[in-house]
Amino acid sequence: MIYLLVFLVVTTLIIMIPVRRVSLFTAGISIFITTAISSWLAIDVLLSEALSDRGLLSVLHEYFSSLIICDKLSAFFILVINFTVITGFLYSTGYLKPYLKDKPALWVKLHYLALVWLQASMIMVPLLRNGFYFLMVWELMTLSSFILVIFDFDAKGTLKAGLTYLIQMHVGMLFILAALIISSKGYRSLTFDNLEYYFLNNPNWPVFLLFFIGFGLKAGFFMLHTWLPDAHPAAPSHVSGIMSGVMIKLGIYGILRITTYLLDDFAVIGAFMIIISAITGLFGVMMAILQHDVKKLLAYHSIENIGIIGMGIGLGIYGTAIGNNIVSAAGYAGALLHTLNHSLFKSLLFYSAGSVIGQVHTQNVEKMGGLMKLMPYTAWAFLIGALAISGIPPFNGFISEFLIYTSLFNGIGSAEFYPLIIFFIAMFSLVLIGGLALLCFTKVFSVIFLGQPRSDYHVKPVEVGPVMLLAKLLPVIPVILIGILPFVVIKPLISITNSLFRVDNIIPAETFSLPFKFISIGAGLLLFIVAIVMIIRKMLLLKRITTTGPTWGCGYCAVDSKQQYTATSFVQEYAELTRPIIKTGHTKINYREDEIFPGERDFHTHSDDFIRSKIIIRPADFIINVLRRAAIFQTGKLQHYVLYVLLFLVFIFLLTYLKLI
Amino acid sequence: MLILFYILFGISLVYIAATEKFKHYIQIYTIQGILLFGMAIIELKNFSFLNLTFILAETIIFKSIVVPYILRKIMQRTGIFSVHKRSVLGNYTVMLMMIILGISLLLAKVLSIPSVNEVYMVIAYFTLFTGLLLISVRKYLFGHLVGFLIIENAVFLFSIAIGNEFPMLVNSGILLDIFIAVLIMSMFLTRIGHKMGGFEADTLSKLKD
Amino acid sequence: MTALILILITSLLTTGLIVRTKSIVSGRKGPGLFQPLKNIWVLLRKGLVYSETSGIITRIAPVVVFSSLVVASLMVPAAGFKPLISFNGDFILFAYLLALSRFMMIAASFDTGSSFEGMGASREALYGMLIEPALFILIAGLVVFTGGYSISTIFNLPGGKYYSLIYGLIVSYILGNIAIVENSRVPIDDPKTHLELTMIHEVMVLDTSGFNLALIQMTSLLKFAIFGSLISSTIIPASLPVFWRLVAFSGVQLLFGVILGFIESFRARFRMNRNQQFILTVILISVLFFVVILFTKNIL
Amino acid sequence: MLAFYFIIGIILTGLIFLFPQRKNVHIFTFLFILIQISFTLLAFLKRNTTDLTYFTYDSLSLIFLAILALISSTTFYHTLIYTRESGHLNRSLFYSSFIILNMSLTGVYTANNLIVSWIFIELTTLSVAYLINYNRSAASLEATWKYIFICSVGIALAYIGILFAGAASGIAASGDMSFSGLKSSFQNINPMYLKMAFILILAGYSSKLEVFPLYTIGIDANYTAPAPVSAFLSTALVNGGFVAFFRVFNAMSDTIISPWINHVLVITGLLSLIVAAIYMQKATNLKRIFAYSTVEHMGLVLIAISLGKPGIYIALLQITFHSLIKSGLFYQTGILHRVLKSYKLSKSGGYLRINPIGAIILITGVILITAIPPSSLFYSEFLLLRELGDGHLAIFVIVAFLLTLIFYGIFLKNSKILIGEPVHIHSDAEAIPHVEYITQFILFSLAILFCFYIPGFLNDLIISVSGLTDGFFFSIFNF
Repeated sequence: MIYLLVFLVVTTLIIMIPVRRVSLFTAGISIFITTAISSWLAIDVLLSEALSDRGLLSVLHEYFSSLIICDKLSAFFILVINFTVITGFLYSTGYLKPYLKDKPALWVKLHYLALVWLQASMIMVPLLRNGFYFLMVWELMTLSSFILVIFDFDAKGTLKAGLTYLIQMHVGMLFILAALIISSKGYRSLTFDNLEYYFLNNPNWPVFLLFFIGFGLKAGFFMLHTWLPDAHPAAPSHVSGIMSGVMIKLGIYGILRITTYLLDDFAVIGAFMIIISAITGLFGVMMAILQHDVKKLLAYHSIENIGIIGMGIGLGIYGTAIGNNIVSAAGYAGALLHTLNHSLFKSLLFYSAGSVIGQVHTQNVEKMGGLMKLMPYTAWAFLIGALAISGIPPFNGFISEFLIYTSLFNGIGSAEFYPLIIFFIAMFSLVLIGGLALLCFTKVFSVIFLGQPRSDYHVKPVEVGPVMLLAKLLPVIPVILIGILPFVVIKPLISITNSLFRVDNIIPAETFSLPFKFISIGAGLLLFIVAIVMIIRKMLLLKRITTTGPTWGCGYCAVDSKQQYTATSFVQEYAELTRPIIKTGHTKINYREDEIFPGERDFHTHSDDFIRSKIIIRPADFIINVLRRAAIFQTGKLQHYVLYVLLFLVFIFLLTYLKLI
Repeated sequence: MLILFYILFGISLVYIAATEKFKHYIQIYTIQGILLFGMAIIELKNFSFLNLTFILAETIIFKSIVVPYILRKIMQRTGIFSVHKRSVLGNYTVMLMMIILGISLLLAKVLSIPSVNEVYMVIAYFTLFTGLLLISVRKYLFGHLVGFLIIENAVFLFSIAIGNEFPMLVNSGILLDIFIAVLIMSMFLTRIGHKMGGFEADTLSKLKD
Repeated sequence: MTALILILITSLLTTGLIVRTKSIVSGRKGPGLFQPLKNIWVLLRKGLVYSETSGIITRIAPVVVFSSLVVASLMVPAAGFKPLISFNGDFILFAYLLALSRFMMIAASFDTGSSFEGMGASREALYGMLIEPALFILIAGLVVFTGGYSISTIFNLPGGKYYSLIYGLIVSYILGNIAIVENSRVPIDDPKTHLELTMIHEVMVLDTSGFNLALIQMTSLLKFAIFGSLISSTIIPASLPVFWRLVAFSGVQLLFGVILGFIESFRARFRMNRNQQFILTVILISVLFFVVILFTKNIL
Repeated sequence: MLAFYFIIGIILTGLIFLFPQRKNVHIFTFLFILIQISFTLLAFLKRNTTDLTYFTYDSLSLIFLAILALISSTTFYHTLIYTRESGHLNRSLFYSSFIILNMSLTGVYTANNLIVSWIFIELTTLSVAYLINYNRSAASLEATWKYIFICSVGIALAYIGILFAGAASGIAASGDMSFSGLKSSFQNINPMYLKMAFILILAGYSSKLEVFPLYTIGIDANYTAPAPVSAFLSTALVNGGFVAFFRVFNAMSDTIISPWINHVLVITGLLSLIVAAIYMQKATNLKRIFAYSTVEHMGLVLIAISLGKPGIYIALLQITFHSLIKSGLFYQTGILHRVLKSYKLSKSGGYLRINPIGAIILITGVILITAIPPSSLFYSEFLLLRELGDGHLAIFVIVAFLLTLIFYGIFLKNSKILIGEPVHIHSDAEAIPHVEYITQFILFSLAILFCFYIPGFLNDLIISVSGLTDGFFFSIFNF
């Protein structure tokens, strides 16, 4: 494990070389090297049939550290991580350009250093089972991402968001530690493998719950999510992409890892996971719709997608509980695939949003508009991302949701009464989530990219540079490929799930591959028909005249951008519908009596996250206030200090006298 | 005979708690030094020149001559002879002394050492608590210093009551320590008296969060 | 293949049927049965006018909408004939294809930067979001009921384990309501209304013209046909001989059109804020249906 | 050998007063540092031998002697800049008391006799007075007064405790107060006196240990002293207090009152943690914040040693790592003060813009002190929490909660200074020569190294102190 230290030191030394180009370059090199090695390992493991100690893994064991254990789950996550980190790095090279002027050079270096460390630690997380080292890399991950988040420290609220993130992650770490300690009571070393024996003869759900809180804080499940909507808007876009794309997925990894050890209480845990995930997903998307800050909106969508993934995991566990292998296999597979998909389209969306923000210098969607003409490629990237995240064919989001639906309907078709209720709730919320996501992304895409600009851009936005476009193109390719040819991914997925989870008799991949064949046929047909109709239209229009005219405004032709439909008005009916759940406050200044010629007015609506305000902020403030009030004992008077000694002695005497100690 | 010394010592403590003229402090402290000398002599088991000189140095020379001299010097240097400001009124102080007396009785009873006469222990505790009391109720630093000296006397009382006998080297080390402590304290006290123009303890309550 | 042909044929007629019924009921001479087709034909031969603000989305949206519905129609059985595409969970694909068309419609309506089309878009999005659960709950109920996992099996109630006309009628009722919302007909929306502020579907296509408008209208015809044939397959046993099946099918389609026509001529459209209530009612009914299935499936 | 050491030290002190020119003073002090280091090395060679009958170079003393050598040399280096433009007498006094402080600390570490260690503890109090008052400001005068006075009172209490111990153990007459003798004689006596003695000694030495109840003076001293001196106080001096206390604890540890002792220790530690947590939120001054973090770590150490042999192992690790990191932090704080001209949070900010390298070092230090990996404190606190969680889950929860609060406080305050808005940038802010960062670099890199690999000799020393037989802590290092 000393090699981790060596790695850290070496990267530090290299990157701190006082030439900016060098730091960027070396960061890139080291990221690519790490990617190459770890991906090699991962692919090696994925291709090998059983979990065997061969190939690179054996080399690792021989020459490096036998702590590294790589099974298919780890391999899968490593691949996911590497892809997004690579794109993120590419994107960052373009994205950070404007900042290089006004940030200290050393700070930029530190940023890249943190990026390198983040990748290293994220790759180490799935590879380690030993509690000490696991927590170490876990904390390293938190630390480096914290440094990444507070990159733009001049901006208001960045620091606060970063600190919130750091503290909550620290708490999560403590929860994981507690769970580990409890589960390995009486063992010398603290590893996850102790869980096998612990679960064998203890109730499973309490420790699972502890782990769930610990990892859920990272993943951002309901009530544990409050850091997400603050951290993502504060962070630079590539960081948001990486964090939301892969880092929070490591929380999912943790939960999956624990799930592999489960031996009992499947019904309880599964039901719990399904319900909490359903709430998470609904809450996330319902909050997301009401956001005007595009990155905040995307952050809430991460919460929603975590909900979907968690639902998949829950279905997997519950399927084991009711002994239905198709349900659990489809559930796990859906969860894994959605993990991959979300990492793809969420990073894509964040990169596109970042490019837009970099051009228009605001995160408020109400101030954007008409950007599709100005930055078409970004717009297309965002459109694809939006369609994919809404789970619309022929894109990858649909495939993973299809898997989860398959699991659900198989459950519904074959289950008893109470399971049916669970499945029904899951199904209902999943459908609602889909519809709401559609509503949300129609809104955000249309408002940002379509129509006319809603505010005059001081600098005319232009399309971003080729590197950033490449960073967007890279995720687009798998997004479409998985959408059109799903049956290629299903086989490895099923092999992973079968190798991991207690799916009794192995599900043949054919169970899923037939629908997927048809889906790809459908997708192909769709594209084909679109092409055909286009061609027909073209041919017809050859003879006809195609003109442009003003937009129809009831005969009023001087329509300008002020009269466009805004995001707020678009979701107004929805907001009224959800008022009982989510309060939408608005701030406005009324006219004074003496105002004959009313001046400028502005009107803001904002929706507050009631979990954040009521369950996190209020108690925290309470504690801090109590502490502040407790501070009066330090009077600075010498006599009082002496008195404290006396009191201390008396206190101890009393305790002793009362036999309390 | 010895008991008389102890009782006298106790009375001196009551006085020192009641008064607030620095002159009286110094006088009472001198008296206490002499009393301690008497006790030490009586308690002394094996008469040897070395022990005798040591006790002489520790009590008469140190407690009755040197320290009072230093205290006088402080008075003259700072020109402050008494402070009429108290956090607790004199008669309340005396009441507190009574309570303390009770407590020390209790303690001496609870932790009675078979080989030692309880009265000695009572007085020793009484002295200790008086010192602490002086520090905590008096609002001026001179009183604090005196309180510290009283505590040192208490330490001395304890050692003769329990009858610890350390090697001479160690003993002198202890003596030296206390001596230097008093010296440095008085030095700083003078400096504070100059800088802050008084011994109000409240002027020294700036350092806090 | 037969199913597709049948659906296409139906799609040509249903809307006309509705219009005709309305005119007869209201005692007018009214347009002919093929008037909608004539309109489309006219539109197909016209040129195009785009809004200045509109961009690429406006140009592709109608095409995508149309094609997604065509693909969706490939999965729908008609008169007991198997559809071209049928697999476990195809209804998910079906529903999400409808979603795709909705997405593109809304995007297109925003593309013009109009001050009206957004209204329609927002309503469309909201109602679509609300009606999807109704469809899925219905499907879930049918899955429990028939034990199948594809449209052609679950909607084929007569072919299911236990045939009972009651269920068929309930399902058709729910489907009918869903169809009304999806096609935004009365009482949700009145295609013949003349005030932009109260429109839903029509206002979204204000700036669509010529070929594109034709595509949109064909899409709505197709939607009718799809739902009609779904309804028919919930009632007609697949065990009947082909001829009777065809007869029954056309009968059901006829009835569907006529009933819609009657509704349109005797009911006024809702106020906008009543619409959500209506849709929630539909959801509630389908939940009710699901519960009924849940409790009766062991008895049956 | 020790005699030579003391004699040379005293001679050098005299020389400093005789030749008070700046260069000479520095040379003499430097000589003393060399002697200190060489003495430490010799002590390592003469391990477990007794010197002058009252001093033994046992494992415990060796650990702390090593730390002392490291820290006093670095402190000396950093004080040079502070004594640049001070008068001759001032400088001489400063360095002479620095030397005496070093010698008395050496005495405390190596003393094998209760009384002797007491004497040297008192000596540290007296010799540190001038270092604290070096700035001659009203605040420093106040701090010094409080420090001397309360330390003297506390130590008098401790002395009474010692007397009790002697009386209780019945060896008062013989006057043999060596720890080994006490350990044997404590076995069969009335626990009441033993408790009395222990609580008095704990309360008295708490002024040196910087734990509840007498932590306040330590905070003030750290606050007013020059930054390098603060580094010295909150590491070497605190370690001295720890050694003196730990020897007493060790002598009493396997008597019948050891459960009671452990309870008292846990209570004291928790109280210290609470105090640290409270004032961490309120403190508005960087040095005070770090001083409170010292209180926190000493509280953790007390909790640790109440856990038996593994606990002692953990405590020694903790205190070693803490010494490394905290001293480095205080050096950096001094540099920060020279750049920003203030320790106050309200008056400073934007350190990252003004002095990036220093800022990076400060960030590193904060990360290390809050026990985030790759900090070696992460290792020790991980072990501590593991031990707590294994038996005492309630304490685990409380400690974890308090640690989180402290974590929050430190990060909040430091981020304000590092990347908050610059209040006013001083044009005369001197450019810091990079060579001054070397000490922090060395200390921090050591602290990071120990997280992954603990050198054999250190480990042997700690193992032999804690009396662990099986090296079970290395099962987590299963390479």
